[in-house]
Amino acid sequence: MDFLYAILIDPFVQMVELPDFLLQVLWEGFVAGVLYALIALGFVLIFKASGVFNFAQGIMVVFAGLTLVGLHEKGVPAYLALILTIGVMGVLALAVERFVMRPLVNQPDIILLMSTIGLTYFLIGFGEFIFGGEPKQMITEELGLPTGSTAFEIGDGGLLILQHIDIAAAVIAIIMVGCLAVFFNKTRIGRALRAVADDHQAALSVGISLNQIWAIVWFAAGIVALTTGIMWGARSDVSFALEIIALKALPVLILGGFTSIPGAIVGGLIIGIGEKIGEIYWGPLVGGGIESWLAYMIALIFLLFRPQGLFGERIIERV
Amino acid sequence: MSTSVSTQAATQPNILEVNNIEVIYDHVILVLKGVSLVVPEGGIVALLGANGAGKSTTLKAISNLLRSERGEVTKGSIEFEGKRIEAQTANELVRRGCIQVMEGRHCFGHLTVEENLLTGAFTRRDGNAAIKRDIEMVYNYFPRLRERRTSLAGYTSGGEQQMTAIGRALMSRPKMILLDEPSMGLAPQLQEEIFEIIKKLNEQEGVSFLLAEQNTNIALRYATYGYILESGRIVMDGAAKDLRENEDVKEFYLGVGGEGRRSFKNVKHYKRRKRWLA
Amino acid sequence: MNARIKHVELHAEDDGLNPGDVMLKLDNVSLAFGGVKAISDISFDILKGEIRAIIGPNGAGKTSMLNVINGFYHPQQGVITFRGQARSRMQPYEAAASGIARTFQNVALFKGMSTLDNIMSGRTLKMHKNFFWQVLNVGPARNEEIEHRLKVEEIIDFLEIQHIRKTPVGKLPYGLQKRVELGRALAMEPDLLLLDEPMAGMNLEEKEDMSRFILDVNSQMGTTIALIEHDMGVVMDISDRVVVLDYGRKIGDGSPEDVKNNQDVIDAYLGVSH
Amino acid sequence: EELFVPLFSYRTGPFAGSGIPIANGMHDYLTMLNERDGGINGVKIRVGECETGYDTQKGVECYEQVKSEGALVISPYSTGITLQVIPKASVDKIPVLSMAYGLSAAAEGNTFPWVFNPPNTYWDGASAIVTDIANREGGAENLKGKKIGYIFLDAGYGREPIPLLEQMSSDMGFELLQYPVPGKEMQNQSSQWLNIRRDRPDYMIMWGWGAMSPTAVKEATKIRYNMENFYGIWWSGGNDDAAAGGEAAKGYRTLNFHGVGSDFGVIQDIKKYVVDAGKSQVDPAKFADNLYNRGVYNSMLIAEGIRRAQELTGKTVIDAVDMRSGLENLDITEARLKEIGMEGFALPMKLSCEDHSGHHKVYVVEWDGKDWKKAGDWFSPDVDMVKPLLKKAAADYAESNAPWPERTEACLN
Amino acid sequence: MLYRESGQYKTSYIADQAIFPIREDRIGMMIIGAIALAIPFVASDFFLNAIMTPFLILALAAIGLNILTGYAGQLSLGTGAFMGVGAYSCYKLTTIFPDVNIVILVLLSGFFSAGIGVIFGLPSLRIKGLYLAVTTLAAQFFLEWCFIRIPWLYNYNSSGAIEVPERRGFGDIVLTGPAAGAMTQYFVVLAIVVVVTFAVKNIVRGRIGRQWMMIRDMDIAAELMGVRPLTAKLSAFAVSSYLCGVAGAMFIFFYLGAAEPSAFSITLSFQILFMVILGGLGSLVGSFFGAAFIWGLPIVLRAGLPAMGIDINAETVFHVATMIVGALIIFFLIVEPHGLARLWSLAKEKMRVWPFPYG
Ligand SMILES: Nc1ncnc2c1ncn2[C@@H]1O[C@H](COP(=O)(O)OP(=O)(O)OP(=O)(O)O)[C@@H](O)[C@H]1O
Ligand SMILES: Nc1ncnc2c1ncn2[C@@H]1O[C@H](COP(=O)(O)OP(=O)(O)OP(=O)(O)O)[C@@H](O)[C@H]1O
Ligand SMILES: CC(C)C[C@H](N)C(=O)O
Ligand SMILES: [Mg+2]
Ligand SMILES: [Mg+2]
Repeated sequence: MDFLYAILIDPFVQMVELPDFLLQVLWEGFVAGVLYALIALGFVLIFKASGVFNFAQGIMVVFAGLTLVGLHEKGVPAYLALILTIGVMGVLALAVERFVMRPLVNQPDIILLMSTIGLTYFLIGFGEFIFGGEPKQMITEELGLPTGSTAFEIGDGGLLILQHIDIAAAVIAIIMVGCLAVFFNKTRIGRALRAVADDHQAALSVGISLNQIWAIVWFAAGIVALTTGIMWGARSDVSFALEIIALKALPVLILGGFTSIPGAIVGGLIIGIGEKIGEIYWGPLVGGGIESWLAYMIALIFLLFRPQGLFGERIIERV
Repeated sequence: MSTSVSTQAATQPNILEVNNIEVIYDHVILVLKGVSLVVPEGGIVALLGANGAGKSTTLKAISNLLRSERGEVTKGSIEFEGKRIEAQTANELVRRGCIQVMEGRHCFGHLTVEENLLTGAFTRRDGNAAIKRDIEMVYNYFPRLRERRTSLAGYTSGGEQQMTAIGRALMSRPKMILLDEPSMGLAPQLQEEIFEIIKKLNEQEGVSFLLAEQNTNIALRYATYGYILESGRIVMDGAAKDLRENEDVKEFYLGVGGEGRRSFKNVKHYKRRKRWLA
Repeated sequence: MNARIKHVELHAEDDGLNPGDVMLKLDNVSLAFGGVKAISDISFDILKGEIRAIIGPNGAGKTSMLNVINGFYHPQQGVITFRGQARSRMQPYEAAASGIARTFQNVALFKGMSTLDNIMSGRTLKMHKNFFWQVLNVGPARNEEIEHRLKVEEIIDFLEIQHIRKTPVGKLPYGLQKRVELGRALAMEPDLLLLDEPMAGMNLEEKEDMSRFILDVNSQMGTTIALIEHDMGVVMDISDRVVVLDYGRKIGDGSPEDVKNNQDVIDAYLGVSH
Repeated sequence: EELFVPLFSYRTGPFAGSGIPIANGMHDYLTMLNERDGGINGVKIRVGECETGYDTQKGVECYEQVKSEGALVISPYSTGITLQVIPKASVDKIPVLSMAYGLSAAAEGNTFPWVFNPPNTYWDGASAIVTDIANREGGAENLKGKKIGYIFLDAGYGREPIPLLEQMSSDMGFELLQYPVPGKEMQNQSSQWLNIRRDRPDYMIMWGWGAMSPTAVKEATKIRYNMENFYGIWWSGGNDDAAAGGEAAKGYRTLNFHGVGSDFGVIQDIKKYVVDAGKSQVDPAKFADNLYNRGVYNSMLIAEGIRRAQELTGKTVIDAVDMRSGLENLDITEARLKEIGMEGFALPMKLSCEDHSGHHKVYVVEWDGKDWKKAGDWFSPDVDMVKPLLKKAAADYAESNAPWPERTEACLN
Repeated sequence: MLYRESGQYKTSYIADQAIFPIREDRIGMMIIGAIALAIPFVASDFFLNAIMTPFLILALAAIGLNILTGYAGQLSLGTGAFMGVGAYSCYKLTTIFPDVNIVILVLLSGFFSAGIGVIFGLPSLRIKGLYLAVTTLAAQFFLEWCFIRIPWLYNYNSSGAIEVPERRGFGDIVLTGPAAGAMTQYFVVLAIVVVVTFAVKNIVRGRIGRQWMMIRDMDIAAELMGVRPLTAKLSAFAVSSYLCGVAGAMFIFFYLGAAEPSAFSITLSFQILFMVILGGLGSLVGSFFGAAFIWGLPIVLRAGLPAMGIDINAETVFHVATMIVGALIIFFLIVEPHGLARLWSLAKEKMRVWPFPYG
């Protein structure tokens, strides 16, 4: 009975008792969700365009962030460093297309997945080789991003603290999604991307230029990664430890469906908010730390009802 | 053996020339052992042969899709409109007007039928209106597709997918189409229709065709010239009507022996296989 | 036929049916996908021992019909009676267990496995030795494996595919894949064999071979066969009865001769040239 | 003819932020001895770094590797690795020097003849922090009813002081709230800090390392936690750790047991012989910061241990077994500190066969927004409370790891 | 003609179904066996302890994953955690039954991870492909969490790590714990791995293995042929997790000697996955190749790069090694997506047609 009370009633009592705290929890979940969504977005771009599950997206986030900060440390002014970093991501996209994707055209998904994990290792080694392995502080102010926070009084004595950088992250994420949606709805490219994801060989046979398309989407994913890197780097430092957080994008992606841009956003928010609420209100019942797997469980439960994710394409079964 | 280059249609320039190519899969499996053929501008050439003879491989060698199957052309040359094309990508080739319809349909399962057709127009730059017109044209050729235009191609029937694949290739407005088993899985009526379409495109738009086809009967009726491929070698070639008259072809590919059409019910069960190259 | 086939003991289990009895019966079966009516209110039957052809234009619902029969699609309406047992839905492996085997329109072989293993896979339902014997690979499990290997080798001989026994099927040319697929279905020793366009993509010689195999299976092993095929020559020559579908409806049913002269069928399917 | 001193370092990965200054400090002191004195008593030191990434499994790999190369002493630089090599080291007869980290109970030299953890154990650290809190509250009795939060890296390291903290909580009547931070989520502590915000603990104690510490400091400032009530163990006192919180981190306190900055003879020598000679990897801006100096201190212990072993055995080229006796008989006096340029840098220290730690004095430093400032005098942890508990813990360890070997090594002091 | 099958006729199916039907292969196996037995007498303890023993153990784990991913086609990212289940079970078992021979306990502990594997395999009936990865990731992170949050699992050690106790067996030889000899542990591991590998080989070439491959290659067709997806998939999960569990238990008891929960992290899962992919999906020898490559390469690079005078800093060596491993993974996938095993069989093919370039 007590147990049921603790699970079913108590958390809600807590929520009502401290509404400002609940709001804070929701906000933290929301912000985390936005950042998950940004990483997931990078995945979606590449998956949509090639059927490749780009495991390296997480590391690209770190790599982009590190490049930016690293260049700045070497004395390059912030904005120039930003432009150079965009350039570096472009070069990376071209290199990936030329040396990974092109030779592996028409290979099974799992092989492509593995190659991106290989890429992950390569980028970790390369990034640390060049910029060193220690965490670095994001050049938030130098880039003109807001810092500091605003506190709102709620009720009597309640406090909701919003970090300006988080607000900025949410805004930028929304703008980014808008832009990408437009980019993908330019039907010719958008359709070609989906065709490639379905069948590389057939896409080749109708004359879709895989090379060009892949370079473009990897570059786009690189830009998304850079944005994510800046935003996330501003919250915690930029270091390769972020890479593991990037794994969270997987449940997000799966929840939203691999191919859906809105899916990435909705999935990100569900996971971000869900795991925060779960951790804060239910976590203590089992000793805390459930955040480390809650996201996956949430995704798993959704999948049992919709095996292709919330917005994913139907899984075709026919003989 | 192969007399083609000199004898065939010397008057027209050749749109496609394949010279003595060898193809190896996986670095060890030799599949084509010196295949040469030509397709004259505006010709319909049929490539005939048993299963596994290497027809599809030949077509893929031309359209440059071999590489993605870990095969490579190790000898010989391929020229399209007088230029070597072995080093080009499939995309460049389509841009230049040579497209392949692959065996086994290869539709984009998650795209609708209409979207499938639209991807065929990927390389085109002549505007939406023209593309719309051509979609209509494809729908007129294949009314069944109009009905299924919004279905995901993955769910359509085998024949519908075949139509989609052919329609998709037409959408690129090619000068030359490499057709791999166009009639496979189509209802008899449609098989005729497909070949009528081929003929029409050939006559009205000057599209050249190289077809790999098992249905020898129909293929030789529409083609101008034919090659017979066996175990990776061209074993016979000649004008379609000559081939139709050839006794061996009659026996083994057309099923008409001395006493007219044989019945499938009375096929004798013994090794009848006769091979030019044993 | 020849002597070789004689000792092949591939025959249907004795189910009390005599040749000519109704083996499978569909009553008012309907199946729709969203708005698409793949099958509307179709009834027909298959008699034991016959070769029953199903023909019709592309997208008429032929494949869907086979899918319904062996439980891959579940019809919204109608009853299917197989050997006297009526049912409205069952799982594919139950259909397989009750003696229905099939081949597929788009070859559905197990691409990563050799020809031998593919055909052995047809014996799945007949092998029972448990896990622990298999781990040890001695005694019963090994004997079982050898015993079934013998049967499979007979099928391999029968279909004349000895030379590709150990080749991974993914690399075989299309026509041979179809043949292996037939072998795999035969290995199940089915009572009812469903063939979906077994001769698509074959040249004449190969079609003749395939016809011969089908006829042999039918006559030597007593297997009942339902056959989808677009080659009218073949259909007319080897089938006992033909059912014609169009847009999910049945537009003709009867002997090859009847069907050939049925005006509806000519309009919808055969066209003038036949 | 060399003295092989392996360093388990992590200049890469999420813990590199803390690992790099430590590795530099350790490396540079030993190099300085080579450069300035030609080694120790004429024998060159071979310094070999093995990269562990603070990963226990890699640490074990490193251990196997340096063992095969004839290591004199193991400095695992991770409590997790220390715990894993303790049983092996006693069998392989290589001393483990876990300076102010590792298994607290290893201070019991009779149970753990091969392990050394001077100058303090984690339990000393925990007791020292609570002592400081008690002083600020005006006496240990005022802790009753207070809430003290403990945020820690959820690994061998962060778990080590828990038994002691729990003991103190029940003895002194304060409530202990635990906030574990999983290693892989170090940089994402928002849930922990949300919980802290809800629970409102009066004091926070942190056992953080690597990227965990700066993130925690930053999060603390975000929820506007009173930084003066936020204590870190000595390892959470990296300059970058505190700097991550910027101005708002002012007041953050950690323990320390050696000098900060470069105003010491030894540091000047390092600068002269190593850094300026381009033989160091240290970033000049980070030279002589807190963790760097700690690395220097650690290497000093190793060097002194070697010297002592040479004295005891009369050999110049010693082996690992000799090294053990050297460490056990360490006695670094005021005079000795002066000789090696560490006057005012560290306190004298002495080890014995029974006591491999010494439970020496520590002091509190406070972050002033730019650098660490001494915030109070050297004081002693509650040794009387800690020692008996350690004894018991050592006995428990031996029991649960039966058959734990009896000490057979002779005691030379 | 260096390697020829022609001329070696089989007169019975038994002979044809032998594991090594070709004489050259049999000879090769014997040579490898002889080397495996001789190694401990010539190699250093370091080589045995740090290279050979973990290589064999990881090869077994790779075989485990190969069953699931390579044979049954179910992608799993949770191998590390399943290994952990084996390790923790073995630890608990030996705590509870200190007198039972540890080898038996190691083999038993696999059953616990098989059980857990089956539970996490259940969603595979509905969820496929990459989507299934999330299930296994859920398993990975959930189990890792359990290893930390259930103190009973590690006997309430304050460090949260498990320490391998000393265990003797086979006539009072020290098998585990710090005092165990490198050679002893090597031989125990070798024996277990060889026996289990042969057992697995028997399974995969029999009915059960065929069912897995059927499900992998075309699940719909498999079902239409009478395979029950439930039994086929779950049995794959069970066998795979069993092997991983045994490997995990050996990893701790015969190699690491102690473990924190982080020893079974996602990194380990990926490492094993690499071994499988690089070695060759659906190939048992491949698993050995893959394990040798992924385990050996960094060690070789870390030892080799400084020796070649490339660099001196430990961490630079580390970074460069990481880079090279990443690049080589991509390189091998490009050269042969089907893995080293396929490369090996192509090489054999080449030898067969030698001196001609192709046949
Ligand atoms: N990817 C591949 N790898 C290895 N061998 C292959 C591959 N593709 C085809 N082959 C082999 O090449 C030979 C020729 O195959 P191809 O597909 O060109 O024949 P085909 O004439 O088109 O036959 P079909 O009429 O059956 O389509 C066959 O023996 C086949 O096994
Ligand atoms: N799973 C499905 N989902 C949606 N529509 C389907 C599905 N299966 C079949 N259909 C539709 O049902 C109709 C009948 O398909 P079916 O495959 O049975 O045709 P068919 O007679 O076999 O044609 P063909 O000769 O071209 O193979 C088609 O229009 C097809 O698009
Ligand atoms: C320097 C380090 C050893 C401190 C570390 N956090 C530990 O594991 O104890
Ligand atoms: Mg072909
Ligand atoms: Mg069909």
